[in-house]
Amino acid sequence: MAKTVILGVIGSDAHVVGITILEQALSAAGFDVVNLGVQTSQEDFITAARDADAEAVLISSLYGHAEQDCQGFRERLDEAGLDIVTYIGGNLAVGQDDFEETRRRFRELGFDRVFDSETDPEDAIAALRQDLQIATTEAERHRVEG
Amino acid sequence: MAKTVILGVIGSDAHVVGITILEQALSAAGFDVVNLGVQTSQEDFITAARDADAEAVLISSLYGHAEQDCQGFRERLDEAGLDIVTYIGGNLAVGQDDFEETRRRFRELGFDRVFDSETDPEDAIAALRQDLQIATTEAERHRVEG
Amino acid sequence: MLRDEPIPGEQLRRIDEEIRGNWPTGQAVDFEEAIAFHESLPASKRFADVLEAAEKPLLQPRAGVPRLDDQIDLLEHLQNAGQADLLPTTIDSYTRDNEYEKAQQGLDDARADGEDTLNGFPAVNHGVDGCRELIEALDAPIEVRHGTPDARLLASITFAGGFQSFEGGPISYNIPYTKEHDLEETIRHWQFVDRLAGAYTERGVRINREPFGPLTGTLVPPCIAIAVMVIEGMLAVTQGVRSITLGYGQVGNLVQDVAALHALRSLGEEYLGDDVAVTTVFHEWMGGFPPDEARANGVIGLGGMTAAVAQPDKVITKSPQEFQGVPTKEANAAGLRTTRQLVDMVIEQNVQLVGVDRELNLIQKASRELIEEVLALGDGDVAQGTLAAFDSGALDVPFAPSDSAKGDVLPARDDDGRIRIFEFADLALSDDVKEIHRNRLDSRADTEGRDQTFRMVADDVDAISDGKLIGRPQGGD
Amino acid sequence: MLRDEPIPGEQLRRIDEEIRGNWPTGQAVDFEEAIAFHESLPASKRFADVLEAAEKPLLQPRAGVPRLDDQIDLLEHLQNAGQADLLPTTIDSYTRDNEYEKAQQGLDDARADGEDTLNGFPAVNHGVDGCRELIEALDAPIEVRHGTPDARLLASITFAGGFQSFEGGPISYNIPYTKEHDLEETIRHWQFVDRLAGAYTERGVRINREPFGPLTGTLVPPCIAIAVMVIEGMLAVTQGVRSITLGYGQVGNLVQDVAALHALRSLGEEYLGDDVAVTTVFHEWMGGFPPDEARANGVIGLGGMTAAVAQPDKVITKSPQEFQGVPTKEANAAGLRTTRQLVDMVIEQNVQLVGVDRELNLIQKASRELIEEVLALGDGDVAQGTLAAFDSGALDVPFAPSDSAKGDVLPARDDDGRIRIFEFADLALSDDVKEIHRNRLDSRADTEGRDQTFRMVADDVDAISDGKLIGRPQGGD
Repeated sequence: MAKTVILGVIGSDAHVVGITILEQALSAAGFDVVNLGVQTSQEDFITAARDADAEAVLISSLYGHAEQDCQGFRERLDEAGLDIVTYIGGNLAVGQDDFEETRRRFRELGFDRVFDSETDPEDAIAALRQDLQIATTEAERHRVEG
Repeated sequence: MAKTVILGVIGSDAHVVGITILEQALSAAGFDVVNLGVQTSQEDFITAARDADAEAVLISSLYGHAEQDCQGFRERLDEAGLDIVTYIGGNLAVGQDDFEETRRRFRELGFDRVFDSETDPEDAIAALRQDLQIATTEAERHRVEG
Repeated sequence: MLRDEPIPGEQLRRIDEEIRGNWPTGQAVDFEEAIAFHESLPASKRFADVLEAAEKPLLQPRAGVPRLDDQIDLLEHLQNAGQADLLPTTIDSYTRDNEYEKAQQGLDDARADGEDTLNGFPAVNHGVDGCRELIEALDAPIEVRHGTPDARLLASITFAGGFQSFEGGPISYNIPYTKEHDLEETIRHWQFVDRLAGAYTERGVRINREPFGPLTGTLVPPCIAIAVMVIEGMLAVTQGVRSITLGYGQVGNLVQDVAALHALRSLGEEYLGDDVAVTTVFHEWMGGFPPDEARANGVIGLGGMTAAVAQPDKVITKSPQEFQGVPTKEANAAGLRTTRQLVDMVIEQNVQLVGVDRELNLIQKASRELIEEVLALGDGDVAQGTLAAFDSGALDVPFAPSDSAKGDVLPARDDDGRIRIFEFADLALSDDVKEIHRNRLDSRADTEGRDQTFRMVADDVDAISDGKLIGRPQGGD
Repeated sequence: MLRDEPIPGEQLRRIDEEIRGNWPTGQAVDFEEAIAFHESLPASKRFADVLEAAEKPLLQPRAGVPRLDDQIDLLEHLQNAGQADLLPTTIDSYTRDNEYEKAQQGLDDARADGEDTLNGFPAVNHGVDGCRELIEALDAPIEVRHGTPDARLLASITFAGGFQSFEGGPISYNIPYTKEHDLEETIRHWQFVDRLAGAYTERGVRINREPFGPLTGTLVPPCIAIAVMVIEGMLAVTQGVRSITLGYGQVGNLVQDVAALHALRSLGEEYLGDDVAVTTVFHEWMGGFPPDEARANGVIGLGGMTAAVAQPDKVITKSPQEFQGVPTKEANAAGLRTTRQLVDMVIEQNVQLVGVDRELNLIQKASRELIEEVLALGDGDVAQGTLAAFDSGALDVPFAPSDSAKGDVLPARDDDGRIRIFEFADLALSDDVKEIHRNRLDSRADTEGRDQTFRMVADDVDAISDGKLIGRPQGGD
């Protein structure tokens, strides 16, 4: 059965391009995608994850304020009893910090994986397959690694 | 018989376009033209005027230093016994002064006519015809005035 | 039920009174007195006449600051140093959200300490008299440019204030701009705006209306932009608008841009009828700009070149400071002059490009399929058809944040850099058209030695700001 | 008598020793040691190889300052901030006049107080070691660009100094640059330069030679520029040059510029033979620039656009500060990036223009007539033919200050802005060609409602700096 993932741009960020491409790529890869679109609050992510019985929440942020927008998100998921995979990706800090430092900070906020804005949709899909233990066909594995 | 006119760019000025167009226009209008080209000294103008038994000397200057280059020119012509029509035209002063003031200064230097850089070749030809008392055909007069 | 029918006179008056009650300055609007003011304006300020009589593309920038005196200074600079033919007044974001109170606070702050917290000119707060002072201060006609889904009060005040051109439309100022505005409601709101423009038009004051062609500004396939333009045009004509400027945003491929502008004009004339003056406006590149003024000037240069070949009636120019947001007035004027130099050098050359006709036919066929599907879905009613088409995805806009559009369509560039459709979703295009798009994208995939992939889409979005047209794989990948 | 024949080895050595005695730094030149130095350079600094292997147009600016450290800084900026593919070193005016003493004084002043009274890099005074330091400091290949009628010592020192490309030629660095240099003597001097380049070439160090295509930079008809390029190419090949870059200066009409660059390449390949690598260089507009950086960027944009369509091997870029003379290094780099952005956005579009073939045929026919007349006048000897042709006016350059050319030919733009010949004088063109030129100018005269007049020529010279391509009569006239 197809796994359901929640997708959205957090905070007051209105960058729609990345998430649109990701939605299409996830759908094409066989996921059930709930795309919450831009300007999505923490509440909306949590409600949607619970309502859809989702297995993962993928958050996008491109305007540099992700750290504020994501404060306490993991804790609220835990309060809601949602033991769910969480990814975040995009331009996660204003200015160009060392990305490893950014990754560390967002791991501390509780995200399972942290991606930069250069990430291919295929990389996120490969990660989801691994984390959600979905079998990959040979052909797909080849494409993902290519 | 065709009247001979001397043409040249005075001083160390190397602007060749205006004088090239003027040479062609004068030739086409039936004058015998001696074009001394760019970077012509006062001596060269005087020698050429005497050698060619010219009726007019037309001096061009576009680099803004005409007043220095022309100091004493009329006096030298007089010394050489050359009672000859002299015109000057171009960008005669650095910066954009009032042209009437510029005209006055060059008239004082002894030039019979002073033209700005927007002058049509046809205007100079019409002036020469008048000053050298050359008859104009009806057709030509029409073109000059057009 | 929403229908594409003229708002009856009585209903128009009722809505007008209601919305004018939303903010104090609304009370100053008096239609008869406004007609008299428009009639007092010289011919050189009659927007529609000036635009429609032009012999070559007129240039117009974008510009708006909160204070009236500053706005006058800014527009004078663009008129004099920039040699703009037509002037803009860009409205602030609070007004776009109908938050007139916040706009007033921003205007008060700007007046008090000169600090601009507003990102445009709050025309509602300036009111009828403020608008007229602006109109009177400048020599050229001025257009209201904004991005307001519910622009009824803005239209009421700016029309009375002497503006004779008004950008926007129910699709083009909703789908690309907002997340939650209901499309049906937005169409109703724009029917009012168009009906008001129609009321002026009937009295001899032709208000020019300009649907916003670039939509999301991000690789929008020409057929989608053109379909939206024609639909918004039809909705406006129903309400009595008689001067319509259809818009199109540069995609950067010269042949496709020229073909699209020609297709836009011919389909506009075909669908909007003989009693409507249809003109076109070309927006210089609306996507991401290079973070470098020199490279930005290259992008603007291509825009000017395209305008010289396609010869739209109007060009909205960009500035070399586009990357950093709102430009200085000097940079804004520079963008105008760079464009002007290119247009003036190239327009007399009568440049003809090989392949325009073929691309024009493809764009026209696809645009017509979308328009006809909208009409069919509404049983001939374009308003109902629009709702149904966006609901089903038969009509869709790529990268639209709005919940009112599916946003499932994805574009990508082909091997020549022309925008094709990579993901059609439910878009109402024929198999013929789809096959051409797929084949063209296959050619690109072959060239790049990769499958058609979502990565192409992402690469293409960033390509021009990275200095190329097509997002080819880089050496490192 | 001057003949188009290789300078014999012994004579080469004798002249070489003689001219190297003209200035102390000449003594440091040692041919064998120079070959070894060139062989030590990495492949990325082999000018001819880099240029000939390029897959798209390489960009090169102009730049030269007196001091070595400053020149290194300047070129590093153009290489890094400007992303120049090929670098220049522009030589100062004193060196162009062989006044090495004055150049030395200027260099000493620059070193003493940092003031630049020289307008370029005095390579002769810097000597072999100074040149090598420059070559070693930069990553890209560097060309010597100058304007020197007698460039023998400059060539001797810069070749030994590691430069592998050298601009100029006996016609192109005489006729447009000087008044009194004798053409026969200048050809002899360039036979030496070319023979020296040939000597290096025979040892595997291919010195690239680049005749200066724009000539007077003022509305030069393409057939004249192309004829001069092919003639200078033939003279160089005789002396053993095997890498030749033929030049052409933008006239601003897209179709004509594209056609001319294609004609230049095909005639170059035809006349220079199979064992010569022929490449082309396109100079962005060399005439008067608008006195406004924004408008200048428009002119540069058209240059980049033309380069993207015509695809020459190399482009010499202009800067937005062209009007005021030598640009800052930032403006110079900006001109490079504006050009780069346009080339990179447009080149993949494979833009094809209607009418290029017809214009190409016309240019080829006219160019061939001029070249064949030169060969005929010299009874097959191109050197003798060149002297005879310039003497009679069978070959002529408009607006040439030189006494060695008639300077009787006058160009004007036709109704599409293409350069035609208004006054042929004694130019060796057939009646067929002349009739086409006259007809095209008649069309323009009809459009403008005036006779073909000298005023057109004057108006056209100033048109681009005034913001247009064609010098149409203004309203006031």
